[in-house]
Amino acid sequence: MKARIIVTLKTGVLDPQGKAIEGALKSFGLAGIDGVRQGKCFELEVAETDPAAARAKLTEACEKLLANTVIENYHIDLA
Amino acid sequence: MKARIIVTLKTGVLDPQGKAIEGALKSFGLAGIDGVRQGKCFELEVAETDPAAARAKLTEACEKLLANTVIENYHIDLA
Amino acid sequence: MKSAVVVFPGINRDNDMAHALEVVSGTPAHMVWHADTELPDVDVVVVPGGFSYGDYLRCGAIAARAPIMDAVRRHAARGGFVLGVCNGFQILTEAGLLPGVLMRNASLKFVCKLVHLRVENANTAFSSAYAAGSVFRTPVAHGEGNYFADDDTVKRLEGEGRVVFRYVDAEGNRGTDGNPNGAINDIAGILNDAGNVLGMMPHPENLVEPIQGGTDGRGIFESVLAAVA
Amino acid sequence: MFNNHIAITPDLVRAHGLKPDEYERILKLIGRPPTMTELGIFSAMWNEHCSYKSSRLWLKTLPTKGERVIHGPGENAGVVDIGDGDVVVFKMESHNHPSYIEPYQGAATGVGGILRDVFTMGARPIAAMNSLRFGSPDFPRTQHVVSGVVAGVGGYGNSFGVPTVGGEVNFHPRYNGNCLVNAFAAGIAKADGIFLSEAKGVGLPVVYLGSKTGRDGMGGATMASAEFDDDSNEKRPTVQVGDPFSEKVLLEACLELMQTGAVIAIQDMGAAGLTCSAVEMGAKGNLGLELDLDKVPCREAHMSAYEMMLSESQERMLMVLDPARHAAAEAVFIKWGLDFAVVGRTTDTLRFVVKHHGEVMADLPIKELGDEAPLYDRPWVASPKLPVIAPADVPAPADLAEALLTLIGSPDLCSRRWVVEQYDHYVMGNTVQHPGGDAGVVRVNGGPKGLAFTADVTPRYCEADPYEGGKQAVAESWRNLSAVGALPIAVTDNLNFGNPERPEIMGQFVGCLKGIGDACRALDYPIVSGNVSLYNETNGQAILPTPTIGGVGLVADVEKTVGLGFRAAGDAIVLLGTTTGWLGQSIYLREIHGREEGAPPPVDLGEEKRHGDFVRGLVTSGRVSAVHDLSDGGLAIALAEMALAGDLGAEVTLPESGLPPHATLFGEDQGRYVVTVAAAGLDALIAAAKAANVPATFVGHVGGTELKVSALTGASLCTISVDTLRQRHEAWFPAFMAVAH
Ligand SMILES: Nc1ncnc2c1ncn2[C@@H]1O[C@H](COP(=O)(O)OP(=O)(O)O)[C@@H](O)[C@H]1O
Ligand SMILES: [Mg+2]
Repeated sequence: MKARIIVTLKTGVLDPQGKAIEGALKSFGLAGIDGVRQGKCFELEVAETDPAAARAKLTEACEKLLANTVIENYHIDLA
Repeated sequence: MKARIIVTLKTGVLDPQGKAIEGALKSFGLAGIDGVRQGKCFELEVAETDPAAARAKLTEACEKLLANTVIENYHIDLA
Repeated sequence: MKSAVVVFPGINRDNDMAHALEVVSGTPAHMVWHADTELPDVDVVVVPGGFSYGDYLRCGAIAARAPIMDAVRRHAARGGFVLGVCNGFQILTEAGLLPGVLMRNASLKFVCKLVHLRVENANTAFSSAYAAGSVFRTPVAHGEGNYFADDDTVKRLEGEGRVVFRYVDAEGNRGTDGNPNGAINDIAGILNDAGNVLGMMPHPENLVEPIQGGTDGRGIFESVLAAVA
Repeated sequence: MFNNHIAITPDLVRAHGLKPDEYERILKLIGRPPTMTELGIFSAMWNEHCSYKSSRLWLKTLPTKGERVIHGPGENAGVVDIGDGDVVVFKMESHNHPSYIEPYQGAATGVGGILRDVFTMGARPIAAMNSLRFGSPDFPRTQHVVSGVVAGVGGYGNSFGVPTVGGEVNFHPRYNGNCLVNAFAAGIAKADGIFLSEAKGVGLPVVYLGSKTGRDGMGGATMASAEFDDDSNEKRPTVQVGDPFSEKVLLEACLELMQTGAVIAIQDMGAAGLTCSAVEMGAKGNLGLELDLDKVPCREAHMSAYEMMLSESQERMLMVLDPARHAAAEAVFIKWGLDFAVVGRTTDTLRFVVKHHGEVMADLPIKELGDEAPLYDRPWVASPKLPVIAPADVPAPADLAEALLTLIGSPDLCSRRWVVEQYDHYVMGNTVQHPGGDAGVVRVNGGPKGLAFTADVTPRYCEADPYEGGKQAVAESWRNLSAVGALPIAVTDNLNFGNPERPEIMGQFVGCLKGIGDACRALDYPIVSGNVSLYNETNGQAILPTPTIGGVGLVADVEKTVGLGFRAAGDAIVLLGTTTGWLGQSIYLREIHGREEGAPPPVDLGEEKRHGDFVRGLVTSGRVSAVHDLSDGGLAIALAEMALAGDLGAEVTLPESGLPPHATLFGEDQGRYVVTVAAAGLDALIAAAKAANVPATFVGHVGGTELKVSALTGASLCTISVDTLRQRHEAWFPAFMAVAH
């Protein structure tokens, strides 16, 4: 089963990359893009066929490794 | 208008990050997760209210800065 | 002083660290492989700099979950000294031994240069060889050294004297261009609450002999040496 | 579905970069039309990049032997004796075309490739350099290329953990559509611990180690030899992505593996990957080699034999292992978590046989693949001689101080801080002289021994007079090493030129090579490795001829090297060498008067040697406090750089010479140095110089916070505070990179 996991910074956590990108966009003459926050996205294949089991496994993967839950949230989408 | 942009590596382009993450998951006892590819995700606010105009602006942002179109694809979702 | 240097794949300052430990303490360090589950009997464990697992995912994230890190945690819990430098600092935060995170440098660029550090607390096992408030030089070499923690954590670190080193300019002033990475409150190095675990971004191990351009970095190792004596 | 037996059409032949007569040669050689896989193999082996078909004849004229040379050109890197059973292993290689297309990955994989060349031989890399040439700062793409290339060089080298101790950065419109990225690496090994690619023994396993094979850089070697045109965008998907983490692991695994005694032969997979490495191992060993592609670790599904043979996936090695030690080898691979597989064996047939799914995809004579590659004696015409410009024919600037500030703040002479701060130059803890001096110096094996490194060439001189320019590149590297007290011991070269099928470009190549050869012979400075990059052209416009010279020097005692910064107020400043006020092709003429004209300064090789030997003696005997060679911008720039590096001013009086002050200050006569000496040692130094037949002129004293230059009459010519110099020196690069272009 294919899955996509999105990991984003929690609100309130500083995002230097997002900030810098916003600045760069402005300097490229692209005004009107604000509040840029950069996150990560993982696309993967999980062996389970049962959605609940797949989700459980991916949740474990997020908690154990993919997200730093001190500063990041994650969201799992199953295909 | 809120938007999310997902930037992923083109098929066939080596993804050292994905490879390392997959290896790490396996060594933490999380078997059955394969083909991990890591991408980027940008969440942002675009000033336009017209979806077509917003999309045009974000496409320009992707082409100019957010994606390295030599090796990456991008996908724009408007909220 | 008996010391161990933990080696993860992708670490590249393991030998620099071992060299500095030997130059200052006179005793060679044990090199400990990441897949091991036990540490040798040592006074101090050092998690050195480099790019463990390529710094992929998040810097330090994969190494922080390696088998040896449980042993490092136990060592710290017993009151043993742990020093994390650069990638080592990142690993210790990911492992939960130190609070906060190291984010991309504000410049978004790797930065390698000599910086100046001010000793904010000379009353620690890692800084006693320096005079309080004194300024010393050390190289930095990192892409993700931008220390960040939530307000409460920063307040606590500041209030408890756990900000041990701060980036300053050559005159010891903050607020100029002394901060190479955008770290909050110019924080360069912090201590855990028990006072036996220190993480810092700069590389004191690369400035311990005159031929390296100075010996300013020795103080870190001399302090630990004194603390274990 | 891949069809190995497709009919080979003229179009296919052309698409593989093979000329009709080259294809005829193939038909004659194998007596039948090649299969598709075979055509791919020929295209890889016979392109310019691998076969050196346009340059081989001339490369043979270079001096490559010397007392210290253990392995010269022909191996992955040169190997030179540095005493105590130690050797230095080094090479420089270009990654120009890939870096223009995808600057970050192109530069990163360039660094990865050169590091691999060094550790394949059993050496641990200890220093890196990068020689970079970009288009005009106002060309739209330049900033993007600079930013990506610098980040890529750093991204790979920093992660791998090798200090970057030197390099060059220059800008010129002739690189607008074709940047140059020349990466250098040096490593240390024991003389008896060197590994070669020559296979030995029949029936031995051929082992693949490292990252899996994907469709990366398909046809990259072909691309590297092809001229760019406006649809080079179409070639984009051939970009390889570097994985410095895998390379670092590969380094440690290879060095550990070599200790087990299991390695009989080893070759990294660089350009044209599996093809070049396998053919080279077999051909060098006078053996045949058979590959079974079913065994090759692949990253992607359904890869054809053709694709596997041409893939340029990075971080891969091919080895012949001693079967008796296979278990020990396997333990190392597993410890480091690397993919490995036995993918073939050596044979006694002298054939290169490639099998896939049980079918023979290629069966070729292995020696002929290399030996019978085309060799061209390309027609060439010598570049026309340009007139010598007399100092009196070059106007003075409106204001000398302002001219100096303009030069010190110009793109080619301003501070490289923005670049070098992105490179780790502290890692390994052995860096004695960091980027910014005349040469980078690292301590070796705990000292006191050390090595010095420099990369040099002045392309505008090479364009104006290829022969003198070639000499000058070698002489400048010799000078930079001598300036830090190192004995120059050997050279690697990276010859970047345009399309050799044009006689005037071939003329530049030939001229530069003659100059390089003569200089290396005169200075006892053999060439032990190198790389040729041709077809550096965009829409028919060639780059400036750019033969980069990577010089390596031996430092007997790292405690005794000196830097270029003024050290102490009161020190006397002495100019060594002959000043004629040579302004032809000078930076002054270009930056102040917008003229790129005239003959470049000639190099007197006898003088060069005398002066360099003298300066080195001064340094190693501890008689001087600072040394700097004179190059771009002449005396004025050298003094300014010494003031900046030492954060100290100076008072200088120009000697009587009959020249206009701007010619004395900005002329680029060769073979010159500025040294400083404690005032008490001045007379002895002047006397020693006289005895050594080295012109020496006392010009002033170090001190104060200003650089003050006066005429002999006492009239002030220019006074600039060191702070002002610094502002102008530091300003340009960050400002250029900050603005979106
Ligand atoms: N790309 C680079 N990487 C590292 N160091 C560099 C680079 N470019 C320039 N440098 C350093 O900056 C200094 C000045 O360079 P350059 O003007 O080319 O020196 P020189 O005239 O002595 O050859 C040298 O120390 C050189 O090594
Ligand atoms: Mg120089």
